Amino acid sequence: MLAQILFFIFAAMCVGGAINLLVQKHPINSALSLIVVMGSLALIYLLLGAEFLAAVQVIVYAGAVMVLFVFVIMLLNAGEEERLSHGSRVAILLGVPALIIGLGIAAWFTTHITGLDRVAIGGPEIMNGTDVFGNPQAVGKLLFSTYLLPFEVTSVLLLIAIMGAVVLARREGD
Amino acid sequence: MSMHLWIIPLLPLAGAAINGLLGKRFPKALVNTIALGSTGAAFAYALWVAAQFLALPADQIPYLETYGTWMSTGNFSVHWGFWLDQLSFVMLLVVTGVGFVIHIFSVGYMAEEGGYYRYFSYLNLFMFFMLMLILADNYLQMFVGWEGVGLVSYLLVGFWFTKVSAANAGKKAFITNRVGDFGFLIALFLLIKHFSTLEYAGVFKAVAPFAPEASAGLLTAIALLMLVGATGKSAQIPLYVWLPDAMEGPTPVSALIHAATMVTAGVYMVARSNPIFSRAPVALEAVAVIGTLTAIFAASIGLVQNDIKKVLAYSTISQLGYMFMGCGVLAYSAGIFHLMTHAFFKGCLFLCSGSIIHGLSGEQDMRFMGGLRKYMPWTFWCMTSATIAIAGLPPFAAFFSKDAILWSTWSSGQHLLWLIGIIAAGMTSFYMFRLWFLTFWGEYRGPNPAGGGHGHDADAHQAQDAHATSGAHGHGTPHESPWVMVLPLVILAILSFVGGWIGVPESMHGPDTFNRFLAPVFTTYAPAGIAHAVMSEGAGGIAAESSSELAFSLISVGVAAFGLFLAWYFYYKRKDLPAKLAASAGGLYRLVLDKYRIDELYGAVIIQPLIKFSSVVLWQGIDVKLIDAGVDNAAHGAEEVSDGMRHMQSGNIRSYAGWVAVGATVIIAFMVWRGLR
Amino acid sequence: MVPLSYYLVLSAVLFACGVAGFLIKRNIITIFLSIELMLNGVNLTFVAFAAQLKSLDGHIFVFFVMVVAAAEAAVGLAIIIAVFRTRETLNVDRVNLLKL
Amino acid sequence: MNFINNNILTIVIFLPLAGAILLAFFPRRDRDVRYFALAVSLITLLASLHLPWYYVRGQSGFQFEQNVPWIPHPVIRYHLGLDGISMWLVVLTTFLMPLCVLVSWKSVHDRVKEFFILMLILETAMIGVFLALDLFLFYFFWEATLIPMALIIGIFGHGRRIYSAVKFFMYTMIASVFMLVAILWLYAHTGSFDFVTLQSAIQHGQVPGFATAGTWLFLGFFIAFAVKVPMFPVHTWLPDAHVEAPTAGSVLLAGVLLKMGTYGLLRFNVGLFPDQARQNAPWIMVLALIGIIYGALVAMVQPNIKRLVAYTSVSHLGFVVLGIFSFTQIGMDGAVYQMLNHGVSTGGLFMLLGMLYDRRHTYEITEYGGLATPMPVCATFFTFIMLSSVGLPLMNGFVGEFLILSGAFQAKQIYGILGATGVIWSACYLLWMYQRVFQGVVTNPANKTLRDLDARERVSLWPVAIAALVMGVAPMLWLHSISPSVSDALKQANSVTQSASSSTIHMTEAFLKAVGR
Amino acid sequence: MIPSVDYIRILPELVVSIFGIISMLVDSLIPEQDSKKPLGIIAVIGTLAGLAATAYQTGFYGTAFYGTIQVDTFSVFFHVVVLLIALAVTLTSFEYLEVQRIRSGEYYGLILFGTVGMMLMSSAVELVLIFIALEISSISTYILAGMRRRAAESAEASLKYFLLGSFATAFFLYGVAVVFGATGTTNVYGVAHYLQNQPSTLAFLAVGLMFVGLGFKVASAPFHVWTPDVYEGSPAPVVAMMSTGPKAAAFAVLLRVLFATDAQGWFWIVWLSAALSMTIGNIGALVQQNVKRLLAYSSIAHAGYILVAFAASRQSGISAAIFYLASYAAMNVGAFAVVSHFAQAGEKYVTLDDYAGLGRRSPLLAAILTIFLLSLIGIPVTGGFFAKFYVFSAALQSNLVGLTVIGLINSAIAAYYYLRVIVYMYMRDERTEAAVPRIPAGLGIGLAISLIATIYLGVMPGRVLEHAVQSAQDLIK
Repeated sequence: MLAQILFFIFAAMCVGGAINLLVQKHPINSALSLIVVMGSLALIYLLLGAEFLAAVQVIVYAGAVMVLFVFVIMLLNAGEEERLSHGSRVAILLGVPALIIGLGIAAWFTTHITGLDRVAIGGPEIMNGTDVFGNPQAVGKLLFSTYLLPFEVTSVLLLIAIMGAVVLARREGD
Repeated sequence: MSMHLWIIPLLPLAGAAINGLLGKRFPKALVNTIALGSTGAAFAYALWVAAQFLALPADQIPYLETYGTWMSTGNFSVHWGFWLDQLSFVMLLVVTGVGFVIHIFSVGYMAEEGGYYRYFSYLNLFMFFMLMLILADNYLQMFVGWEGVGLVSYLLVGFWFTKVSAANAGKKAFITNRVGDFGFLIALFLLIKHFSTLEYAGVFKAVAPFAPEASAGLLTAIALLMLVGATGKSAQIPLYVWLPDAMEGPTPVSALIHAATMVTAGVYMVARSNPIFSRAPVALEAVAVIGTLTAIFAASIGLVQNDIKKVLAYSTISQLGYMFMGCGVLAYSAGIFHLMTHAFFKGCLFLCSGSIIHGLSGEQDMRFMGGLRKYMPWTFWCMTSATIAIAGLPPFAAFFSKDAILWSTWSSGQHLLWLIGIIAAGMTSFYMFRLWFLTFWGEYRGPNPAGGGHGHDADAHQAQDAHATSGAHGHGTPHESPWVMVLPLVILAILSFVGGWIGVPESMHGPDTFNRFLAPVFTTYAPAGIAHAVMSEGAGGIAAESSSELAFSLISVGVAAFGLFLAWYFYYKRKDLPAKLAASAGGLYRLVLDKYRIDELYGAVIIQPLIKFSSVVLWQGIDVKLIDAGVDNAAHGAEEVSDGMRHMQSGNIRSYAGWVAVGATVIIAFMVWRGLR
Repeated sequence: MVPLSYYLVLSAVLFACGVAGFLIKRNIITIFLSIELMLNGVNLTFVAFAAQLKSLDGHIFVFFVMVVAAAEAAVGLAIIIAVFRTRETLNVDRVNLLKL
Repeated sequence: MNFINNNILTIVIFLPLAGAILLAFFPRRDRDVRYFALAVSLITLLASLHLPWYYVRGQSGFQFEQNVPWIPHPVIRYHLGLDGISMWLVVLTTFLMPLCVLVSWKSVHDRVKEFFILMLILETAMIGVFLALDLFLFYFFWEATLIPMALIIGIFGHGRRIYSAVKFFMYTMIASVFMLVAILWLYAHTGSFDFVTLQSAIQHGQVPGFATAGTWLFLGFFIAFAVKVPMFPVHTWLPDAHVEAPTAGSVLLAGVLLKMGTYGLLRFNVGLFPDQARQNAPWIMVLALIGIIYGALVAMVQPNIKRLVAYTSVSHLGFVVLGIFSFTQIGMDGAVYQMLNHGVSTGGLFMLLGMLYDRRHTYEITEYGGLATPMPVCATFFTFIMLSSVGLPLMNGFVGEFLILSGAFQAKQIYGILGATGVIWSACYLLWMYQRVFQGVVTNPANKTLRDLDARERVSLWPVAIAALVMGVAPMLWLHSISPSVSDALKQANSVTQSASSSTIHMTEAFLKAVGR
Repeated sequence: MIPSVDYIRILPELVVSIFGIISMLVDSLIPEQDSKKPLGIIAVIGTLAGLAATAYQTGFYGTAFYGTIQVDTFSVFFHVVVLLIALAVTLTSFEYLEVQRIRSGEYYGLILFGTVGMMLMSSAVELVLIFIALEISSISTYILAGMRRRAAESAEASLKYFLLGSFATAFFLYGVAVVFGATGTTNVYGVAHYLQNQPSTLAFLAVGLMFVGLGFKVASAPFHVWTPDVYEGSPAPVVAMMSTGPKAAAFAVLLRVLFATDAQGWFWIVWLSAALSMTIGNIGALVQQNVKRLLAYSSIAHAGYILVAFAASRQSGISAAIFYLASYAAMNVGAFAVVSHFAQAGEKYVTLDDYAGLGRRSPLLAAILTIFLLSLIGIPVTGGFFAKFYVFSAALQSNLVGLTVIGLINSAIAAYYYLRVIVYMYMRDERTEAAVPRIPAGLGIGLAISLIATIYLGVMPGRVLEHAVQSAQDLIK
């Protein structure tokens, strides 16, 4: 019961944040809304027993990554978004309806067809109970055994990201 | 023993090839030597062959020579081969003989012309093809000659190619002939389809078991199709139109090709195919009717023509009609007989006209002639002989031959045809004597050219041919032709006189040699009931009495004499009358003068619509507007679509995301649906 | 206890909001934020399934997604800066030199 | 000797290509390039004469066969072979090639090297088409002819050359796609591209699904070939291509490339699908007849000489198709023979037109007139070759047309009759054209001083003229080897049981099935 | 403890990564003003070493690192293709970078790292690794696309590619999440194993979502929209790379995802996508004036042809697709190499009008480009011909007559716009007088590699096809 209440609260915050992101005109507001979403999600992760992820979500995602965003927004001094008459008709007239239909289908599918609605998960019990499996220790073990190679490969990814940031953001002509 | 018949056609061919390829560099004398030599040799050889042939026992006739396969596929094959029987024997001698004579004439006539070597090369080539035609032992080889002479006719009619009318006439001759050949070809296809052979021997044997067809059947079809071919080549209704125009060619050509030999090929073909025609009464009827109609139709046009060669041309058509008439009533040998005599007298007439034209420096209009008797006596006398001959007055050649045809027509029961024929005979007499009077009698009406051009037939070509200018050879007044031209006239004139004597019928107590000689050709494969009729000149021959035959001869002579009288009256005695008559006849006269405007009719009904149709409907319509434009439109359509599709590529990232979202939704929807299935 | 499907629908909604953001927002940075929102939605799916399956593989995946997202953010923001330098705008509708 | 006999086909095919490659490394001295190209084409001609020389007449099946694996999977073999039909087409190709080099001697003066390289590559591809017995190999060569020809038209042509080149390319390309589908289908269901194997497999009913797909396969091949022939109504690329192509291009286009279509019809449509060919013969013959008459009538009213001659090709090739689908020995023999004839006579005509073009740079008939006066030799050659085209007896055209028409007549009388009208039409359009170009008085001052044919031009025309005559007088030299091969094909066609059903419903069903996987 | 053979199984990736790092280090050692050619040479050596390592791998087939990676004929084949692409592109870039004044320091590094990503994509059998590898290759191409820093188009291309790429990746990721949910594993063979025992309805949805993401990467309709813009704006050698390398790698992933996992239900999606891609790509290209853009549309169409092979029966279809990728890589890299050389400073000459008369100005270059274009059309004696041939014969073996006909008609239409380029080069008179610079050595070798590959595949496709067939067997065993 408590789990459900918590879920709905955080879910409402998530959706609210997401919608706010859409509604806000100034990018900085949108970014802050996204942080709300992320925070709420971190709590839902906790509900689902993902301790480690919840922490990472807050520290890395909502913390570091979003700060970067905010920083760039400030750097570029982006103002409120302007609506141009020659904007995209396709996106509004085709994309959005398609999106709504797609979402409807997906929601209907997951709630009515797959049987997943009969599986109940999460809640504070998970955190108190015996099988808290998403702790850093377990994740770390897995990360350095089965997922060793992907983990190592991410180094290449990060290297590229650094190089890319350097290359692209550097002023030309020096 | 082999007679090596191949030598006969090959001699002129060799002459043609040598003159054609190298003649340009030869002096005229050498060209003459080659051309005349080859033709003369062919004639001489033909005479030798003739002697050999007459010595052959009857069972070795037809005499055959084959030389190898021409084409062979499946069960059909045709070889090169020659066939000599009495019919081709007659033709052989006529063609080589008359041909040689006209070659001689040409030496004089063409002496001043450019393209001398070309002319003789063509002429020799003509001899080759004509000999192929008459000596062939199968229909396909005959077709070779058949088309070949058409070709040479095209080349020679268009000899003065710079003259538009000459070029047109050549083209017209060829195409009209092709229309006829089309029928001939179909006939050949029928033969192949049903008898798998085109050899005379094979075909005749194959048709032998057939009885005469009561109504139209296979043989009738074949015969009628052959008749189409024959009408083309022999200038019969409805394909006669090319022959008058063909007079654009040099006059010796008109004499050789368009009077004596080539145009008779149709008659020869009908006679040659007698086993088929005899079994197809419907076709025979058609032959007779067409022949008769052509005879009177052409004669009527001939009555009013002013161009001397045109008169002769229509006369030729008319005479060919007689030959067809004869064949159509089963009197094949009479037809061939007339063919032979016609070769003599019409050849003579044309050569005489050539001589006149030569003497008058190219004048062809009889209204500007007259009184030439004094200037060119040789020509006059020769012309007189031939004119009497064609008019059918005894004892000249055509009297016997034409009479044989008319008598056969009557005796076969075709009284109406006979009547028309006899009227046409009267017309013939009239227009020939009209020509005779206009040309030789009275006063010379032509201008007195002082240093004017000397050349013939053509006016336009004078401008082109530097040699043909008068300066070298100018005559002020009409003059007699040189001996090389006169000699042939004389030979042919004599033949016009005596040529008929080998066919004096029994009714006149003659030996009927010609008829008897040819009889085997027409009886060997004749159907049972007809064999005897053919033998005695026409279906009704046996029944008729010789006295009535004589009586009918007298009618003919009477009619001819009447024609002579009228001509004398109108064109000698009362020269003002024709103009008055013409004025009073008005429209009719004009119509006849314009040759019934048949050419215009063909032009308006067939040629112009065809060109319009091809150009407007087929080419501009279907090809350009429908197919091409369709294809181009499809291509443009693709480009339009492409251009439209570019707008999917608006450059806006959000639109792109929109497309992705749409695609994703479709895929999600589909996969969900698939998952549920 | 909450039915799994609730989590999934929530994640789908978040994802859809992200897509919607991409479609309707004009500011490039906001669009980028929307992508992050989509990734968050996906992450929730992973975590939810992981909880259901009691499998840590899902968590690992989310971890890697975060790493990738961070890398993408670095590169992406650099690209945005580069675009801003040449075009002096962040309006995505104005970034359409290349088209048709 | 044995070595040569075993490899002669490869030698003949690749000699020109080898020449082309050598030529690519030649210095850009136009004179040397021309002589070299001439030498290569002559050597190829000599090599190809080996074929008729050592060909064993009357022996059925293919000779000089060469059959080695090329690609293991899918099983593609380098399988060459020739019979009486293909042999003469090869010789025709090699015969025309030196003449083409000669006529291009001066008319091509820009990018000479490229031109001759393309010509030689084209020769290789054309010969390959006639000799390939592996369907794949055949398609390979078939497509390979496309590029050089399109380039020759596009680069060395005149006027709307680009439009024409593209049109030519696209027409053929789109059409041959259908053939490719058919070839692929056959492979997918038999595992073989080999002509002989496929033929016997089809004959013995060992191809699964053939009963329903047969007609579609037949049509697939047919479309490709029909466009190439070209048959009405897909002929419109031809006049355009001809008008703009350089002379040598036109000669090869008319002389050889079109024959590839008719050859394909005979070899593959009739050879592989005799049943279907018979079933579809009526409408194909009707199309051929329309082509004959339509082509002739449209030719008659063309104001452009080259366009006119191009339309005559439509008409003449209509005869060939008519002969092929008459399914009579005589008609098919004639068809094969007519292919050769058309190559010689129309090739010759195009050469002559090219010579006129070299002098006056126009093909408009109104620009000419009275040419026989300044150019008697040209006029004579023109007359001669024109007569061959008209189908005058003793000339080659007659033999072919006669055999075809009597074959068609045997098949169905009305076909023969309608086809025979072509005899009249051909006289109409050619003679009229001749009159307008050569006869009459020279009116255009530009024509007054035209020089007559020079030695080189005469040398290039003589072989054509001689061939036209010899082929008319002694066709047995050719028919001897053509006839047995045709008879083989015909036997093949006759022995197959007439079982395949052709109801429309059936076909529609098959189609729906095929489309829906 | 990790067995040492495992390191051999990632040897090419290791080697190439090391050379990437070396090039970065050397970059800092070379003064700004000096030529950066040594970096390129390092990159060339790196790819060659990678090739050698790949060759060495052939004796060590098997999985490594806890089943996250698998070395088999399939992976080796793609390694070779990707490395050869990288080699050719690197060689092509030597001159290009100097002409365009692009900083080459990071350039070669990015190419090498990107190559590592692509290689990993082909050998990874764990979706986590696939995802990361995909991101490596994608991010490096995003950056490379923006390397022409002076040009606004380049930045825009980079942005479009980046935003839309991330957008699509999210879909792919969602798909992976659903797969995980449906099967409880992210290992390809694990998924296959699970699905064989108990089919899952969720798996259909997952496949659909993953197809969206991968379809985007391979530029198949309707996820192709980014292609023309990005190709037009990016530096030409980079386009050569991204139109072949990541595409091939993405197709490799798609092959793994669709075939190795035994996924179901995607047939009609692939069918439709193939038909749409071919049609949209070809028709869209008809009116293009910019050669790069034209080739971009053609690239969409080619993705369609490859998808036709997907729709065909497994074994022959897969091998046909693999062969197609190889030959497409050969000809497209070659074509873009020519385009990049001819574009000259600032990519000035990229429209068809600029190509007019190229056959006269630079006969060799024009002839080479012609061969590549002919190969793209699918004319015999070129790899493109056999590629199409195999694809469509595979399709017909599966009785896909409809798709085959659509495809072949499309390839006939396609001939038109390729031919248009040839027409401009040879048949139009030039308007620009720009002299074409001599072909530098690097480009020459790069072109030679593509040319030889194209012709080799067109004349002797047997060997390569055998490998393709073997790869297919390895993939679906």
